[in-house]
Amino acid sequence: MTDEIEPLSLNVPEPGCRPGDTPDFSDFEIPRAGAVPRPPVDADPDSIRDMAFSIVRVLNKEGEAVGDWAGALSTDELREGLRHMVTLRTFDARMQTAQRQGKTSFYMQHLGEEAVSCAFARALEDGDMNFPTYRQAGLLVASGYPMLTMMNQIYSNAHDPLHGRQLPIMYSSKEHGFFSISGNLGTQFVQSVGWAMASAISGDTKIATGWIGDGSTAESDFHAAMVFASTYKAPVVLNIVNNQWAISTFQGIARGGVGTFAARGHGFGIASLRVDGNDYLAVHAVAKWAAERARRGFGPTLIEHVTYRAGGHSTSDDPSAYRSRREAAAWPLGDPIERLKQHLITSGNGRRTATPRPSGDPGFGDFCAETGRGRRHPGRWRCAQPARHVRGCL
Amino acid sequence: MTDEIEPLSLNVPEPGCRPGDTPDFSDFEIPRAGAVPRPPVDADPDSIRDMAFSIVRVLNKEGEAVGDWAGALSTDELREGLRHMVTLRTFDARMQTAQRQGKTSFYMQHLGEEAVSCAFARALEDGDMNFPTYRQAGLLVASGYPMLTMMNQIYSNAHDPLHGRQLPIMYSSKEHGFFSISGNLGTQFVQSVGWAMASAISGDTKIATGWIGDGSTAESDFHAAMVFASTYKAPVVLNIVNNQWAISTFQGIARGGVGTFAARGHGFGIASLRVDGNDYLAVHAVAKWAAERARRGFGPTLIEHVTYRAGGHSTSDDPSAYRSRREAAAWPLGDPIERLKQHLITSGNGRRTATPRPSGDPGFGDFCAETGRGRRHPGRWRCAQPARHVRGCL
Amino acid sequence: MTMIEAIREAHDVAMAADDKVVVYGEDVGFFGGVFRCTAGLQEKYGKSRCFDAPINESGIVGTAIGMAAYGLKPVIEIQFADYVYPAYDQIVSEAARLRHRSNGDFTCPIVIRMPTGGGIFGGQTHSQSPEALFTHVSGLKVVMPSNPADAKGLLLASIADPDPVIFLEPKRLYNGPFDGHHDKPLVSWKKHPLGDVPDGSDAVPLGKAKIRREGADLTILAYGTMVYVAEAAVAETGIDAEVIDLRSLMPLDLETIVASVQKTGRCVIVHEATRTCGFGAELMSLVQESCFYHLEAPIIRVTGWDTPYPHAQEWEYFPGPARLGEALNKVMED
Amino acid sequence: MTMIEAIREAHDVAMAADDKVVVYGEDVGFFGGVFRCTAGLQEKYGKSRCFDAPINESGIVGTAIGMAAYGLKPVIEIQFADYVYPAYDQIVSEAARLRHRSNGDFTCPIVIRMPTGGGIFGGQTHSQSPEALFTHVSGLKVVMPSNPADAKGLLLASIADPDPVIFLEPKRLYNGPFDGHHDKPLVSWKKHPLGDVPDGSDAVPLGKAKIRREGADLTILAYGTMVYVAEAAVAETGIDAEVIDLRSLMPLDLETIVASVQKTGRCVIVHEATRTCGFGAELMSLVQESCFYHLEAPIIRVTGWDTPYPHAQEWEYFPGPARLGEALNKVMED
Ligand SMILES: Cc1ncc(C[n+]2csc(CCOP(=O)(O)OP(=O)(O)O)c2C)c(N)n1
Ligand SMILES: Cc1ncc(C[n+]2csc(CCOP(=O)(O)OP(=O)(O)O)c2C)c(N)n1
Ligand SMILES: [Mg+2]
Ligand SMILES: [Mg+2]
Repeated sequence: MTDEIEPLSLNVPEPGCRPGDTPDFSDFEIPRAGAVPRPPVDADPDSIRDMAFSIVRVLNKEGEAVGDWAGALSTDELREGLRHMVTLRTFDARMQTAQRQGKTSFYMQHLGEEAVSCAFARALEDGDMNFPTYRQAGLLVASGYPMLTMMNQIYSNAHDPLHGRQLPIMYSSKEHGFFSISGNLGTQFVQSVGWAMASAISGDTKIATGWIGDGSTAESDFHAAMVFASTYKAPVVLNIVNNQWAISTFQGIARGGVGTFAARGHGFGIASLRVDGNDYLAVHAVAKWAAERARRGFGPTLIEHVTYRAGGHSTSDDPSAYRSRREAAAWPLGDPIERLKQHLITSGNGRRTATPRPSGDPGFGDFCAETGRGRRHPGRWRCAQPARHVRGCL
Repeated sequence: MTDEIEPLSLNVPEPGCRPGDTPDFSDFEIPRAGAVPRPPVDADPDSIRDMAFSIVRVLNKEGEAVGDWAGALSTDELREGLRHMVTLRTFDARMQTAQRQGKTSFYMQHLGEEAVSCAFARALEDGDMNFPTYRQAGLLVASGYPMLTMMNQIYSNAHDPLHGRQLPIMYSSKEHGFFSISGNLGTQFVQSVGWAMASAISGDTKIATGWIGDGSTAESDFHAAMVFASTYKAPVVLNIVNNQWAISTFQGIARGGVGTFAARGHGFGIASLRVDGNDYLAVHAVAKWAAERARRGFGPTLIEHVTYRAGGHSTSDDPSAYRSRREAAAWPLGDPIERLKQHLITSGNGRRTATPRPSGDPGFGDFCAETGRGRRHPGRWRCAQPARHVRGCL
Repeated sequence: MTMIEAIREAHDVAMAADDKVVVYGEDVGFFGGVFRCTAGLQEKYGKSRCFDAPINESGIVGTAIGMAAYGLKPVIEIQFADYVYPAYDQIVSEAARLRHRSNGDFTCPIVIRMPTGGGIFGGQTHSQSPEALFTHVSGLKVVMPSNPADAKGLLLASIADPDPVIFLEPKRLYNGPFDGHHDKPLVSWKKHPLGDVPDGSDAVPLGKAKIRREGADLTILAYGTMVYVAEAAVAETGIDAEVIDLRSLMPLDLETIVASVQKTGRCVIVHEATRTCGFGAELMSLVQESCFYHLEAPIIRVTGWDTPYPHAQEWEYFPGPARLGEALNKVMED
Repeated sequence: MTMIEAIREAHDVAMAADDKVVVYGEDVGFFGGVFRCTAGLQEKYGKSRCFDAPINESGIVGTAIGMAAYGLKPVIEIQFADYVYPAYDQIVSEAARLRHRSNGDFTCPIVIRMPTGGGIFGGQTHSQSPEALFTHVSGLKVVMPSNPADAKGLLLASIADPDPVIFLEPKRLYNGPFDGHHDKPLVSWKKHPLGDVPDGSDAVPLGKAKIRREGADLTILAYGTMVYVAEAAVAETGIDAEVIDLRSLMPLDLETIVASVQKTGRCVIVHEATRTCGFGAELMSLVQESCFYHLEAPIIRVTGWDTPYPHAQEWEYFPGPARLGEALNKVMED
């Protein structure tokens, strides 16, 4: 046999588009909004296998909410959702600027991904626990965590609840159901399963959620989480935020030869589905479904949120070095804020110019006054200075 | 919602049968021999999804070889296969006894699983590399590794090629395509992928095989192996030996809520199938298929060998403490040696009493003479003494 | 009772007193652990408080961290210390740092038990002593009992502790003391005074060493199996040494160590682990820092060699009474 | 050139000379690494010799071990030393032991590079110095250059080495020397004599320390960033100290160390890592063992504290020239 065999070669997946190329998402299949039916919460994972290869979407091109998954949120709730997303985006922009001004050492924004964490937070109940990554501050914003406290943490100032111990944005709030963020990727995913197991062991009704990025699904703790969640039927919702990039590495390196990240759940008998991560209504509806499933003892769900990281990985990163500057604009699922705004307008519940002012406690103006506009705080904990001497991505 | 919610409870899977219970494998679905078609070696993994939920079988109840996967081996090759399996079983029995006599510290046998490694070895080519666990000595036996050398290793005597550094049975032979066995579970699985990637990087035509137990699929390096194999389309055959038990833990703890271990491959777009591990012809045919697939650049295959560990985990283990003594006899896939023997008889190529004498170099008699029947060898390396003071499973 | 029974009893006492205590690990449930340290617990407390885990050490520790964050007190078993490395990230980056990084918002009261050390012909993957890999990590406590009474008391203290504790069990001592004379028959704990384990729930506090033998001429610092090796070497050399069983490496009872070395002026440190950067290096540094002007001779380390733990050459590797005795004589002559 | 450029050049030289050298890691391919140490290599040598890896450190090391068994020489990057723990099992149980356990049948010539150390406001997960977790493991070599010339030469030696090498890159030195005075402007390597990196493929041998400053009164043992802290402290205190840059911790140039301490009679050890069981403990032990009768004062360790590496309080943690200077004065007075 050997003599007729060609030499082998290594397959190294490449993204469709590098700097200078024209972005092309024509291969990316986007199901119609409303096309994916909503199964009962006790659905057998096998019976909904297809959902891992489709995308649950509620908002159509016209901004209408359509299909089984629509209708769960009131206009007030949607307006509040819009306010949360705008708040998060505005907060991000201010903090990004603060970092550029040397007022803090580091920042990570959510640009383009605001719907994922903001909508998800509203599907949970008091006492549930999130095990987030560094890109889910929407969970805090949407559950009323004081922005002032977030900024204190970012500035590592005297009021930082973490006493300057952690890198900016590595928040922790037990009270707000937000587990201490780790810098080490993936570790929190299996911890969320443990928390959920503990709830089950204790005969509680609380659930946990785990969060992980597309790139980080490659980490081994992803597997640990899936194994334990599968075996003990833990009441946990496991979320993959597929924002297409892991620093400079496109999602194909972590995904390999499979259609979707959600499909990873099939090998564990875990209910798995994909959702339009830029569709506030869809994320919320899917989160509600999975949370109820977990809470009622039907076991874990794996959700792939399909979205796009429109900004840099962090303030240390310049994405134009590895992807086209036009890729974000070409992203076919649009902007979550624009889409929700359009929906409110279309459904007659918003004005055309209705982007709400960011919410927050206190408003930005007050904050800057209180902290001396980010200048060195005279308190016990020092303001961090940016690491100008080392360029590289944290 | 909370008020109507029942308290959660932890799901802890249990085996069907514990000591004292009557073994019952009636839930275990066994497809007819010949029922699963043989796809082309370049088959799209998605097109053969069903194979992860079925079992490739060649030998039927009557001992006939039937279906697409039959016919690859000559009568001489089958006779040789039978000889390898009998040799391995006999070797195991002798070494098990030697351990009981205090001549070596430790041993692990293959009872009931002989077909898996013996048949697989015959599907490989010179220069391919196996990354085995401790339960694939058939790979050595069937590729002509001297049994004398195996025994020298087991006795840690002056001729032990590993100079007494490793626990008995932790063989290593680059020459025979057998990577140094590690005591740490799972690590070798991803190493096999690295070896295969190296072959591809080098434009070679050699392939690697990785081996892992059912229980050890839970280890994180299983995931690492799948991710790297999937991304780089490594020329590797990844084998799960599902012998139903991991020491005292039944396979359901590692498998969790999914139908089969082979299904784990689907989340990675890896061709995945199950084979009757007690059917020499089926294992060989499937191994050939997967090896050719890898060698021709069509990427990795995940094979679940369905078999049963009829003996204890190791000489430190007494399985009657955690499973029924009658379970092995009730195992529905039978004994691999009996089945191949029956096939040779049925097809007119063996006599009814035709169990061959074990092969080996030298025969057992010679060996015992040469090594002083396992007594302390006067050479540089000491014979190990059994650890009588500590009971527990290694 | 044996050390195994003492460990089992500590679990039992803790589980009976507090239903937040949960116990799991590989083969820990129905079978009761490969060394049987958890035998009977599943039957008594049910499958959701004592259960088998998948073979994934990172998952075992990772889920325990999540459970601890919920409010439970997981006591988990790693089947052999040699198999803890897949969990190293969860232990070092997560368990050890959670309290610090969240400024006390979340804590991590878990106990990670693991059979440790050699002397059982286990080869390189059933014999390791990785204590230094944990003592270097701030945020972890590290404990190693040398007898059944301490095993029970220290395990109870570890379970009560509000932070993560690495609980190393010298498996060669499970059934009886062992002084390195591997040709001698095993003495069972049942015939040994320290096999007399007090009833009840009294803890042995972490951070308190035990002087096993008072002596005037030199101080031997030991823990785990090495305590018996030290006693044997002292008996065999006839040197009037003070033998200290550290019991807990972190927190360390530096006070007892310093008082002893200042009294004797001489010190020998013995451990089974590989020499370079072993815990002996830290002990030697602390003694040097605290007792420099009292030292009459160089401190000596007697340790395993800088190789993987071998199988056939176990007794060449194991720091037995002969090797230790030589060091004692040397330090007396220096 | 900068240290980044020197590291890149070492890769380039090695890849050009031997097509068995392959380079991969997270973001290492197209982008050339988050610190750009592999920039341009994919373009020059193709995607199958320099490529992006999935974010799985265990997989990165595990596949490298397999590749090494095949006969390649993988040079892999762990994005930050803080993220090496998921790979700890593969490094400790596999890479380090393969040659020994197979009695040379299989070997493992891999280089595991990782940016190390603090000073960049990276907080606890971008600042760690885990060298002691590797020096304790027999079978591993551990190297840490302190300047571009050594970085190139030592990396070439590491790639040529037949066994696994942990190559720690003090990231605070990537662009210029740093002495702990964080308010001073950065001096670029381009203006520093050690930024003058020789062309060609000459290796700097592993196991040879470099005396950075000769001195009569005391010996400072340092490596990585601490070399510049030591130089600054010497300048600021005016003490005539001998400053030794160890360069390679394993193998260690004990001869140079002992000769120096026997000459000066005093020794101060400085490292960034957590104190307890840090590499300083081993150095202190070795000096105590080898130079006991020459020591005129207790050896002192100046190190990071026994806490996770903090963010805002970085300069309280970092052992800068002030803290080292105090120790130097103290040891001269003792
Ligand atoms: C264990 C570990 N390895 C590597 C890193 C460095 N790192 C930080 S973020 C990142 C990319 C993560 O990408 P993804 O999971 O897709 O999340 P995203 O940033 O896109 O939200 C990497 C490699 C880390 N923090 N931890
Ligand atoms: C990392 C690690 N964890 C735990 C063990 C202890 N151990 C040895 S064999 C075994 C069971 C493995 O079961 P399985 O993978 O099904 O293989 P089998 O023995 O059935 O062939 C365990 C838990 C180990 N060797 N390595
Ligand atoms: Mg991403
Ligand atoms: Mg098994």
